[in-house]
Amino acid sequence: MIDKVTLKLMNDSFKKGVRLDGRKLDEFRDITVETGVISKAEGSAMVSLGNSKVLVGVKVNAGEPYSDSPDSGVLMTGAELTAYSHDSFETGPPSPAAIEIARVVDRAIREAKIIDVSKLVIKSGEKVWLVFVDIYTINADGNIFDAATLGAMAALATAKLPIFKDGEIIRENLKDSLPVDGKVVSSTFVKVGESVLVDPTMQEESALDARLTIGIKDGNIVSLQKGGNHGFNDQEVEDMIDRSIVHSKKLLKALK
Amino acid sequence: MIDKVTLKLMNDSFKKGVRLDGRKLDEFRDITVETGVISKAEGSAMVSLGNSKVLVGVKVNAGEPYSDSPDSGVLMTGAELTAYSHDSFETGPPSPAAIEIARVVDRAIREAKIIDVSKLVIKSGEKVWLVFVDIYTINADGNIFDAATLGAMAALATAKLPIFKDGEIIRENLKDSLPVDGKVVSSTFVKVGESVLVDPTMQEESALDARLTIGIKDGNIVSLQKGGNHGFNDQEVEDMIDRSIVHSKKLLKALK
Amino acid sequence: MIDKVTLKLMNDSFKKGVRLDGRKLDEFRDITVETGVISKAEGSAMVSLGNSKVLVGVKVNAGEPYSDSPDSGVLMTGAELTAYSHDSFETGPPSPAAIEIARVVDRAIREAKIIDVSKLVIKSGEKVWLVFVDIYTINADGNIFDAATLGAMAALATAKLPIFKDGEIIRENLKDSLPVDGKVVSSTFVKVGESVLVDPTMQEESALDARLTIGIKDGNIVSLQKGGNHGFNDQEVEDMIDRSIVHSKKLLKALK
Amino acid sequence: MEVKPKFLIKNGKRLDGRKVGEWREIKITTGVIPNADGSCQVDFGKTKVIAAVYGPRELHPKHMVLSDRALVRARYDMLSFSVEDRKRPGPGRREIEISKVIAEALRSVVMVEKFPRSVIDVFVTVIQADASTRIAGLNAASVALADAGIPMKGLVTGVAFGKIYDETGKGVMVADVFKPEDQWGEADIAYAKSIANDEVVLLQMDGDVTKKEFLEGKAMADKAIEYTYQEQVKALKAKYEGD
Amino acid sequence: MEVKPKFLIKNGKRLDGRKVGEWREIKITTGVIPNADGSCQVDFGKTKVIAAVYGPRELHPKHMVLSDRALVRARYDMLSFSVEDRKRPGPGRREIEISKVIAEALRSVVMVEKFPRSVIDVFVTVIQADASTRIAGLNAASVALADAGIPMKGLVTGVAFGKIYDETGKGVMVADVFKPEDQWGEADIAYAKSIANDEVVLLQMDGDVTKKEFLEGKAMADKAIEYTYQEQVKALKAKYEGD
Amino acid sequence: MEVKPKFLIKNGKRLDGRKVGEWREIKITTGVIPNADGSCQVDFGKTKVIAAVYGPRELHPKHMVLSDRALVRARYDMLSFSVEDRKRPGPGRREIEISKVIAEALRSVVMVEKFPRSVIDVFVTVIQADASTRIAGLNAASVALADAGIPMKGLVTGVAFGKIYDETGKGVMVADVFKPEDQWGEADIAYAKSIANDEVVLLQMDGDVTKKEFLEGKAMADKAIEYTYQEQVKALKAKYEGD
Repeated sequence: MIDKVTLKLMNDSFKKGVRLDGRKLDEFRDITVETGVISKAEGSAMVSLGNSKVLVGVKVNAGEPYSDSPDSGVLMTGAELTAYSHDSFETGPPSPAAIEIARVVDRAIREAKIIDVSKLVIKSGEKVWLVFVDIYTINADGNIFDAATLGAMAALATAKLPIFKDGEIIRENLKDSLPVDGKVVSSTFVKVGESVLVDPTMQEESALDARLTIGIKDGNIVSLQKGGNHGFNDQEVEDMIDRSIVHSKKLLKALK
Repeated sequence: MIDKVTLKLMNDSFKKGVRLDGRKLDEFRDITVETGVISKAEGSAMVSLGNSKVLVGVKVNAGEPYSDSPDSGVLMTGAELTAYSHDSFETGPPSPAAIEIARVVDRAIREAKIIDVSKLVIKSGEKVWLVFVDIYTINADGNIFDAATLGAMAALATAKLPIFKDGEIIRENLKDSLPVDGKVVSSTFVKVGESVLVDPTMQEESALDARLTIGIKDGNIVSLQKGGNHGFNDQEVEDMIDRSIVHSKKLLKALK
Repeated sequence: MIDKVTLKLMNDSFKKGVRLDGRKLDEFRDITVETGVISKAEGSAMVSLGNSKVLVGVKVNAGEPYSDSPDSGVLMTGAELTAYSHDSFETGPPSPAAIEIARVVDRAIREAKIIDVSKLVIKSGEKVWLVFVDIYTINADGNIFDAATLGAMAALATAKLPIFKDGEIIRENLKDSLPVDGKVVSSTFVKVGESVLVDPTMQEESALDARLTIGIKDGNIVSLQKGGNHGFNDQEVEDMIDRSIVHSKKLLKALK
Repeated sequence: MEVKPKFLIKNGKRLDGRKVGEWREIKITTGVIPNADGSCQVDFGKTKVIAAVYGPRELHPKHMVLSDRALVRARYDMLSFSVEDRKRPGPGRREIEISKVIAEALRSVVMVEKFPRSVIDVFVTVIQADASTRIAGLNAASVALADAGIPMKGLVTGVAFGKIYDETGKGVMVADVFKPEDQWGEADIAYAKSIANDEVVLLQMDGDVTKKEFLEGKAMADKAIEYTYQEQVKALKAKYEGD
Repeated sequence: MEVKPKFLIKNGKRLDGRKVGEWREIKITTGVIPNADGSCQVDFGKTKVIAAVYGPRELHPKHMVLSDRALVRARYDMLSFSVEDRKRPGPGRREIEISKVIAEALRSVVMVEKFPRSVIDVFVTVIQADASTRIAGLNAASVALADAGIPMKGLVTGVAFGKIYDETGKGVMVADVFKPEDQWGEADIAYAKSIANDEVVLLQMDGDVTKKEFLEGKAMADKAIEYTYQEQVKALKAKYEGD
Repeated sequence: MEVKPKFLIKNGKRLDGRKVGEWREIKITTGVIPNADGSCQVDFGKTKVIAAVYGPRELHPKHMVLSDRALVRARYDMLSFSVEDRKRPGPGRREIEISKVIAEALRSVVMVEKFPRSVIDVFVTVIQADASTRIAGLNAASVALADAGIPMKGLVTGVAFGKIYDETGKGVMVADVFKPEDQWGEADIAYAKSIANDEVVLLQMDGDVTKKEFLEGKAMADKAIEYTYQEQVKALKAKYEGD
């Protein structure tokens, strides 16, 4: 939690429309997305969002489909708030916060129908491709939600599909890409006192009253996730939707 | 553990043949058994034993038989002393007390041959029905053993058997019942000081020196489980067996 | 950890070339190896190394091969520093120290090619023999590494191979032995202050600065594992290798 | 494996006969778990959820203690037989996420500063699932807190809304989705408000909607929330009158 | 897969040649684990179990401490290779239940009030299993406690009894069941007494018996218990004479 | 399933073109994790490992506290996608063993007595694996500790060595093994020194070598260690000059 002096400083600054790092309330930090950083992964991306660094990798394995969808591949998304990326994170099984991030990224990709799982079937009802998207924080300085979505999107968009031949998986010299179509990005807002900010730093997150992550694809809302111990009023929700649609264009550019 | 004043009150009362809730030493509380309470379950029952409320459900899945019994279905019984049913219970993996309840109920059903597992084979050695009996305390006020046995018995006796067709399980509009035959019930006794009581409340359990649960089917003993940090003498054991046979008739009536 | 008085006593004694139990620095304790002690196991051995007692059993099951080695059986080695074998050991999942012992024994057996895993195939790619070597301390008084290696070696060398017939495993009246060839033994050294000792007791281990376990087969080094919070100099390493080759001959005799 | 139906709404009638803004029968009962400090069952049609509140009580482990207020913890779980395919006992990733958002929504109304260093435990258990279980559970939890006499700024009240396709394939916004609409529909939005604070306290979405559709659905849900809130109040009054 | 035999007793002779009331060879040895404060191995035929006692010693975690007496904890487990099919390491549900009833049985004789705030840890380990392992373990644990010098009101002594079918299919009561009788028989009853207190301290049954059969089997077991008790005492004496 | 190659070295040239004593390109960078007190990435060819140091800081749980010195803890793990087949998240038995030997090696140089009752946490994470990951990680950890300003007697520096077969089937000793040599070779030896203390601080071997071969390989590795050490020092200097 944040100390009272810093909180007052923040709120005074926000009232003037400026954040402690000099940004405007509705301004994202610098974004860089580098793909293909891990040659052992089928797809990978390192995302920097200000000082936040997130590494996402995609591995594709062969396995059994779910019994209720024999003709679909499987997408599985995991996230770790690693103990080496921030002093306050701990080792052990994923925290509720890490699980929430993984599930929100997963829903955005799934609901935006980014991956055509019907094209991931090796043999109907028996063998399909399992796509694992694993998200790791390398340096955590707030807004892992949006960095993780960018990283997952970039890693999937550049991922190769292995070949299944004679019971074995071939991962070398691959040509085919994963059947990925379209792009989803998300914008996360936090409310501190009376102000609503986009792309919060860790310091801003430690002062938040409410949080909203909005996933956008082609100008439509594809995911929503509210957090925090307080609420937003209706007008704030509407405004954040508008702003997330605007931000989505810049975020898509970062994905190239 | 119980405080000394209440314990003295109890013992004084027991010597006069009366319990703090007005019952005689050898008297069960009111019993109600309601079946079919959960439409998603193949069978279900809500049992009230005084203030103790236990909800039992039966789900039937298709799965592999054990390698040493290829021509038998499988019965699996679980119990949870839920954190919402009593202030002293905790969340987390099942406690030894919960495991004991599940295993004692399981043994009573299994040893009384209530379910004909040979009729639960879909394809010999490959696919059989797995019958899951899950017991949850909704409000815990003592003697979960007997309430759980009643609930499991009632849920099984009213459970439907799904149909396995073209690799899928059909659970709608079922006519066939689970192959259940006969009824087992149990009576639990506790010894407090010199007195032996049937169907203890939570308060009485917190004062117990020894406990014995006796499962009866058709007047025969089908399961026994002693608990508590002290013992019973031979005469007490013999008396409890006699009394459990008498109680079994009333308990069977509660099952309708 | 050891108290300072005892540590001084030890170091003074070591300088005279004598240990607190009367042994010379380069002397092993008495070794006995008894095989076939557990009739339910396919192979078993009880090893005494002074007051250390280790029980090792071998069970052989049928199972699937690893997908990257369809024509090899599987060796799996586990070790438990049981809570009943020493006041300082605790129940629960294997400690890092227990995992280290299991992995070091496993590597020695594996790298010395003691088991011909190519002869453990029942059906290529589908069914192979899984060989489980399980190590338990019965009484722990130091140098579990070498006792465990002796026990694993003796249990494997005397183990029988079950028969797989009509989908079932037959374990009675077996004639064939496991395909075991050659023998590996290990010598463990610890450095306390300036002295290097072989086959340390628990008391000596509690004073160690550095530890080295050397596995020898036919005069060759087949495994090395250094432990402890300090190092050895090059000369010490060379000396320990020489001494481990000498000790290996006596250790092989204990295996008969 | 069930087959996806051709439409989820036709001529303005949903599969269970409801109109777009219509909600299922709502039944709210307090005191269902006598041992608890407060408890409540909420039925939204065939969805049945119970909530129990224990506290304020002492908090273990000590390092979680908040020196200036109570910790509100929530634990959402489903009975193994509350769903079509047996759920493995114990909370999985889905349950952990839902527990988190339920706890956060409740904290917006509980006067936590009244009970420093203590914990208020809220247990939400799905007895039978027919969609909207988290929202039914949150409604139940909010009433159970009041039933336990915990000081609150007001109740939390929610109703899910969604988008389903009609016989022409067009998306239509509806209030209070049930299982087939959740399973086959185009969007499912869990939504809850604190009426007292005029705040959105829970909002989660799966699906694909335009801003216009979102606002249209939300307006429908707001009407259902108003009704549900009255039912919550009635249940609490019934209890006090019954006392 | 083994085939169920046609009978388990014929002409009064069991599969291993014993008569109905006869027990297997019993061997009791103390001091098998020198590091322990007390230890004991009990063999009932091919069933071999060792028990080790550590304590009274300090108890962690602190919240389990009993202010007026010692906590007696028991942990029953089997070596992975003690049974036909390898047992996965670590206690499962069966082991947790058995640990509970063994601890409860031992508490009836240990003078726990002598050592407030401490713990007495009893470890029971099955080295080789041929039925009746919990009873063999309890006998070993009771001797190990005495070997550790823990003040006790007396020993705990048990022998299992059971019901097996003869060549005509009729049930016959027998003492000290072994593996085939446990596996194929009609009842298996784990039973232990405190002779000093004249109390039944452990009683568990799987099967189907009449009251008459139960009492008949119990009477047989009582004779075997008397013999086993003498063997326990002998083992303890041998130790002290050996000292 | 890959096929074992006919040789790993031919005419003195290894599969990636290196000579026997030659090491892969080594790249050492500090400060890769700004939040950490110290951090470092070490690349040995395609093997890429990062290390982060947090501490000295307060240690939980309290019973692990050492009254006269700091506890140095290490945690080695691999990203799920750092290897060919996806690694399940969380440390397994291999990772636990490696964490233990890395922690022990580092303790030989950290001046732990300067920070009683505290913990120094070292996190080693394999980003991409092409053999020798524990040694690359140990090199990174040692630089990260220095980068964190922890007082040390010196750095720890390692290079693996191994034995690989040539076209005639004969074993040849080489420095800095990479994946095919680790997978198909006859010995893989993880080896690290404290140059300041002139001590071997990590030594682990899989394989089969004579004493002569061992010493020959070790001599090669010592040369590679000397070079690696200079690179470590350079990376640290670059940081301070950059400051």
